[in-house]
Amino acid sequence: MSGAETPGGAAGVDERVVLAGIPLRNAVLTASGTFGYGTEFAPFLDLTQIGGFVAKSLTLEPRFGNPPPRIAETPAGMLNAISIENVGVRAFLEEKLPALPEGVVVIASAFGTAPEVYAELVARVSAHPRIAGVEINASCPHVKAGGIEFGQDPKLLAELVRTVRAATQGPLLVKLSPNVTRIADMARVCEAEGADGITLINAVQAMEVDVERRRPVLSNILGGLSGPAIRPIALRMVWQAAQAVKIPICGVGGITDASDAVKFLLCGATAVQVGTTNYLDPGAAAAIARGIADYAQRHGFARVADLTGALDARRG
Amino acid sequence: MSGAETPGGAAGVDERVVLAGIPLRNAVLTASGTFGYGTEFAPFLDLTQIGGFVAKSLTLEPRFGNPPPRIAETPAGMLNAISIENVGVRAFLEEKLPALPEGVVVIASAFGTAPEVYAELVARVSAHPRIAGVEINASCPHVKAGGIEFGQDPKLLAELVRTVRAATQGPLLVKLSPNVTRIADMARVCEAEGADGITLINAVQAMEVDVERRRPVLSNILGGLSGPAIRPIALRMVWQAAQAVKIPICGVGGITDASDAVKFLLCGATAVQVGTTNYLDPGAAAAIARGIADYAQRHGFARVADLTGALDARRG
Amino acid sequence: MSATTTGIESRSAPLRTRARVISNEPDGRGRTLRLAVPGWPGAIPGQFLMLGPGAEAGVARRDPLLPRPMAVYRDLGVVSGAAEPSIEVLYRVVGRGTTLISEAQPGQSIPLVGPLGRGFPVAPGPGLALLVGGGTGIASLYELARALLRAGRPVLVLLGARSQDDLIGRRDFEALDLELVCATEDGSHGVAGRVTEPLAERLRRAVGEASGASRAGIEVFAVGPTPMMRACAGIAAELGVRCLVSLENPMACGFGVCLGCAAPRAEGGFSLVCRAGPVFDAREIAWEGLP
Amino acid sequence: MSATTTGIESRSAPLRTRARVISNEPDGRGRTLRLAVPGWPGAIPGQFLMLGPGAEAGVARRDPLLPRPMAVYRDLGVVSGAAEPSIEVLYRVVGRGTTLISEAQPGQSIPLVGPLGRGFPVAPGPGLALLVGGGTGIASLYELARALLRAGRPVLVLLGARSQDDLIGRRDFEALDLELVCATEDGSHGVAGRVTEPLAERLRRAVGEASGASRAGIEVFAVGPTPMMRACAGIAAELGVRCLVSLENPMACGFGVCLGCAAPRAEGGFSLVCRAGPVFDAREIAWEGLP
Ligand SMILES: Cc1cc2nc3c(=O)[nH]c(=O)nc-3n(C[C@H](O)[C@H](O)[C@H](O)COP(=O)(O)OP(=O)(O)OC[C@H]3O[C@@H](n4cnc5c(N)ncnc54)[C@H](O)[C@@H]3O)c2cc1C
Ligand SMILES: Cc1cc2nc3c(=O)[nH]c(=O)nc-3n(C[C@H](O)[C@H](O)[C@H](O)COP(=O)(O)OP(=O)(O)OC[C@H]3O[C@@H](n4cnc5c(N)ncnc54)[C@H](O)[C@@H]3O)c2cc1C
Ligand SMILES: Cc1cc2nc3c(=O)[nH]c(=O)nc-3n(C[C@H](O)[C@H](O)[C@H](O)COP(=O)(O)O)c2cc1C
Ligand SMILES: Cc1cc2nc3c(=O)[nH]c(=O)nc-3n(C[C@H](O)[C@H](O)[C@H](O)COP(=O)(O)O)c2cc1C
Ligand code: FES
Ligand code: FES
Repeated sequence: MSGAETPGGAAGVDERVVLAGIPLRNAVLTASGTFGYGTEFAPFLDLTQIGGFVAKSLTLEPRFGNPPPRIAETPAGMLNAISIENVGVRAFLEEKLPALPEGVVVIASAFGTAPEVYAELVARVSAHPRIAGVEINASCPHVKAGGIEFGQDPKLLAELVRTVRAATQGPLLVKLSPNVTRIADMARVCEAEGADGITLINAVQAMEVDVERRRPVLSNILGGLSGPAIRPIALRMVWQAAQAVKIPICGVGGITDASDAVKFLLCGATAVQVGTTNYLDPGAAAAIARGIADYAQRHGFARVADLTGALDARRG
Repeated sequence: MSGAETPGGAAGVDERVVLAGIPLRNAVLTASGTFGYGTEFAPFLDLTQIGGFVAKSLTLEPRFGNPPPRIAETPAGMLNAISIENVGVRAFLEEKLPALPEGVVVIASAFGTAPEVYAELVARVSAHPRIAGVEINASCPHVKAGGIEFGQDPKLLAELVRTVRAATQGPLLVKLSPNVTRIADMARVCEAEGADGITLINAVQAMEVDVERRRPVLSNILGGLSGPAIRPIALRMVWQAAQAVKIPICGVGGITDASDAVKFLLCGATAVQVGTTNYLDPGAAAAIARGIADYAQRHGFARVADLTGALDARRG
Repeated sequence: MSATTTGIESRSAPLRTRARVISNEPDGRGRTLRLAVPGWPGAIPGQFLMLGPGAEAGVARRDPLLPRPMAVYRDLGVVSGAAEPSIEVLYRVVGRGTTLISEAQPGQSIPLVGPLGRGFPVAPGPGLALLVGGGTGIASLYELARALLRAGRPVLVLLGARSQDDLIGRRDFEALDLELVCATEDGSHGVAGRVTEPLAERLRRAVGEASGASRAGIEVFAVGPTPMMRACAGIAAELGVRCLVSLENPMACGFGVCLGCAAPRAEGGFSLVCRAGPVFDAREIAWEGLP
Repeated sequence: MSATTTGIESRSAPLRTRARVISNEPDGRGRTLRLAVPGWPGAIPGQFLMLGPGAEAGVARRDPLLPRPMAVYRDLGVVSGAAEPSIEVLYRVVGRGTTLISEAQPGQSIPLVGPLGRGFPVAPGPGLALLVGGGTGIASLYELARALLRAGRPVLVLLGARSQDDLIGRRDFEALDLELVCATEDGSHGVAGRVTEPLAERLRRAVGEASGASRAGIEVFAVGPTPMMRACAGIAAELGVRCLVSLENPMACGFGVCLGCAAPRAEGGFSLVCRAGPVFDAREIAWEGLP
């Protein structure tokens, strides 16, 4: 596992945070499915200037996704229905990881249709020395349980986290679905089953229609809404989860700048992930990290870690 | 009860629809809490050019809302935490209703903390000859059940709809909360308990933070997200509910123009409600109604009613 | 209020239109936006507009979403040579919406709803009217000063700001036939310090010198940051003088339907700033409850 | 591909910058946007850009959110008197993003990522190159035609559009030393009908007249609406001629990370248009699977 050792920040602010046992150079990660396998960003960004990145979700075998169209634009957001197209765990470990420069913190993302599949994946990736931790993507429509996602049913989720927990001693984050009635219940399940942290939120289930063709825009009909549009929803869920559990939270959803990122930290996140914004500005994550340090300095925080939960939420 | 009798539409298209037994001049209503008590819009709009409006949710007694700040702007959306400030059922019936011109279709919205309270409200308003129907706002944080909304728990919702159904024979719409895991389950409960239709969606629970003050923007901490940002979520829920039930659906969430409205109709809504857009353009609802008729004509539909569910959603 | 008070009764119905940008020029640290508004019915001093954020760009703009409340700074009527009435807005760029408004080019159009709200009561008589403006609050006072002058009132305008360049609109007030006192915190123009200091002094003097009708008719009109208005209200209350203020709460609609702009009332409950206000008698407000 | 083919190997690393608008003028029903791009490394014909929707308005614009893919129409290098390289984009206003791009004023800046994608292979030799452009697809062919001419290839350009004014960029092609055939559906310029008709005829003739190396080297390069490209591919396949096309799928990133731009492959699975393409050998594509 790789980490960050030196206190950084031009501003003299200690930018380091520890997320689910993973030491990070700064609090900004990039989100799974929005950062490829990292190398794609080399022209735009020094990968060692961000906390790390979460790689595209992996399945045991390489996997093709949905037929086109797979994406659509919506007000201040976008829809996607990619369906976890990925190179498979083997090519990831043997080809993608070695292509990355030293010192880059990589979190793998695992995705499966059954707890055992997740467990096998997690065991394989977390054994690799370049992997700092694993995030399990619990927003998979589970076929046996009638299309509900693991992250939507507390019992399924508990079984999933338990099984995966048994498969690794490395840092384990659970990425939850926002498509639930009470996110706090889901967060508690993760904590109870031994997850080291939770990531909130995945895309919000949504739909777009092409009125001229009178058809859904996406071949898959439904897709996931991401981008600035969902930021207030993500922020609410991070806040609610932070009230419910003690394990660290990684906040994600619609972050476009440092001020957005700080909102998540104040609501209780230990780190954040930048997603859709990487498409618009592939250098954004590094700028956001710098902006957080500037904010901390301006507001008299010696450590970015002290921003976590520093919201004054007394009423009135 | 008042209604619409004549086929309309400059374009020769029959714009009339019947929503939950309420005959409407056209498919465009305005949403509760965004249209006041109707008279506020008289300078901007001929109230008889829209299908009708849903009045601000009523409680038995007049009610003050939350302290300021109550609203905040977010990307392509806004947050509100008004907390059902309203004049109370009596002033509504005695002062607000008589101030409206003849021929305006008014749907009352009822809100309470217990099924019996809703029932009393509904009985009182639906007895009034100027009320075309009642929508019950089932997105109330229910104190007894620990802060969960009626619209978030199938059992509470069933009890609520059953109790209210027994109190009126007039058209009854149930407005559901989007903050649930499976909207289809909630729609089925409404249908099973005898609701005449459902309205989807209320605002999505969300939060915004003021990073300079390090405080939540809203005095209430949490608020409801509305506006274009949530349109893809609302559309998805209308689509899912329409697959699950046969009772009519009224689609609401982020509609800004006729094309947005048509999307809801194609996904299975019988009528739509315009909400936040009324603030930006108080004449928008009438323009949207005209635009729907134009769309119908351009696409060869003789009746706007035929747009309902006319989406071609075969895959591939 | 006296019988000639211009109150809610005489308000014109607001319109929803697209105003055409005539000019959009800097004025110190502020900007003056001149708009041609077809059908503009004229505003009561203190009324405001809801202005769409930025000129329409051929496509609907959904971010920023909400319109921005802005006072009607100068109500110019139909100026010679023009076909339509025009108005001016005096504003400062503080965030995303005002940045976009600052980029509106002459010839482009901006969605506008207005005039909105309840303006200042303007009663005739010998009582001195002390108008106190801080920051962009200055924009609400120009037409008020003119209306008070027309009503025969002696008018004293006190403008306060951080620095000389923040005294937006100053030259327009200088052109009016009234006494003008400026205060800047850095002393770069007028007296150094806060505007509440000359207010206290002048108000005390006026109350001391006046008697009878002229004393009873003294009024303070204060528009600016909440702490400034609160301080003015305190000074006036101490001397038994009526103080009118204009509140700036966040607004979504501007015409009384979103209920977003509520301000707490001294007697309990809330008033809608956009409808019952933005002008209030300072004693009606529960100041400690304003955010 | 021949040894001199310009393929993925020689691509420059893309940059992310703000391009400065030099001009943004109508060209028939299209528009030409000229941009100064500091550090622009030059593009391979067929490569594209992701262009932020509309000039930055001092504030981040979150609606429309996604950048728009646009071909590099003319790669002008450092023109005399300029400090930075400049490029041109030839585009049509079809929706919200391109409407905003059309309103970008000289001096404003636009976020740009590029050059992106894999361009056209340009091999020397005697074989005729037939370039078929339909609609905005025309924009992808100008630098290709120049590169083929430089490589010594005989070049025939066939442009098709609804009507004369839709033949955007025509004058620029007329200024090149090549044969130009235009087809309009309404017959307002050039031959009446679809551009695929002169293509079929000219390709048949070329194949019939050529022999040996010049026959084997004949290639069709088609960019335009999917049905047009598919028809060109069919015509070429019938005559055993290689056909290259450039696909236009919706894109979110343009550099291979969102996986949104997938096009179905003839052999099964998908290729990313932004990374494996946008240029493909027509036989690699499962045309029936394109939306
Ligand atoms: C009745 C009234 C009259 C006003 N008249 C003027 C005037 O003449 N000139 C002028 O420069 N300003 C005036 N203001 C303040 C002006 O509305 C705000 O400065 C402006 O809305 C800021 O928008 P923004 O997008 O630049 O700022 P942002 O901070 O990006 O705005 C975010 C949100 O907060 C709201 N907001 C921010 N500041 C204020 C504020 N001070 N008051 C109300 N809402 C705010 C915005 O409307 C928007 O919804 C007035 C406000 C009110 C209520
Ligand atoms: C590689 C490539 C090169 C292109 N080169 C050019 C060019 O040189 N000149 C030109 O005029 N057009 C070109 N296009 C098409 C151009 O990208 C679209 O016309 C443009 O994105 C439309 O944006 P809009 O906001 O105006 O339309 P809207 O319909 O409002 O766009 C909505 C969404 O759909 C996408 N979209 C709409 N039409 C297309 C399309 N035809 N292709 C891909 N995405 C689309 C948009 O990018 C946006 O995400 C190219 C497309 C691709 C993929
Ligand atoms: C095109 C696309 C693909 C995604 N793929 C994945 C994925 O493979 N695994 C995952 O856990 N999340 C995936 N996500 C979700 C993001 O990681 C993130 O949770 C979500 O987009 C919200 O963040 P944002 O608004 O910053 O984009 C994807 C998102 C997008 C837009
Ligand atoms: C300020 C505000 C107040 C609202 N008040 C109510 C209400 O009293 N009752 C209700 O059922 N819905 C209320 N709503 C929700 C709207 O009716 C609508 O369901 C929601 O805003 C989504 O639609 P929109 O995106 O078009 O605004 C309110 C919404 C807003 C923005
Ligand atoms: S701003 Fe909407 S009620 Fe006042
Ligand atoms: S556009 Fe994102 S992968 Fe091709």
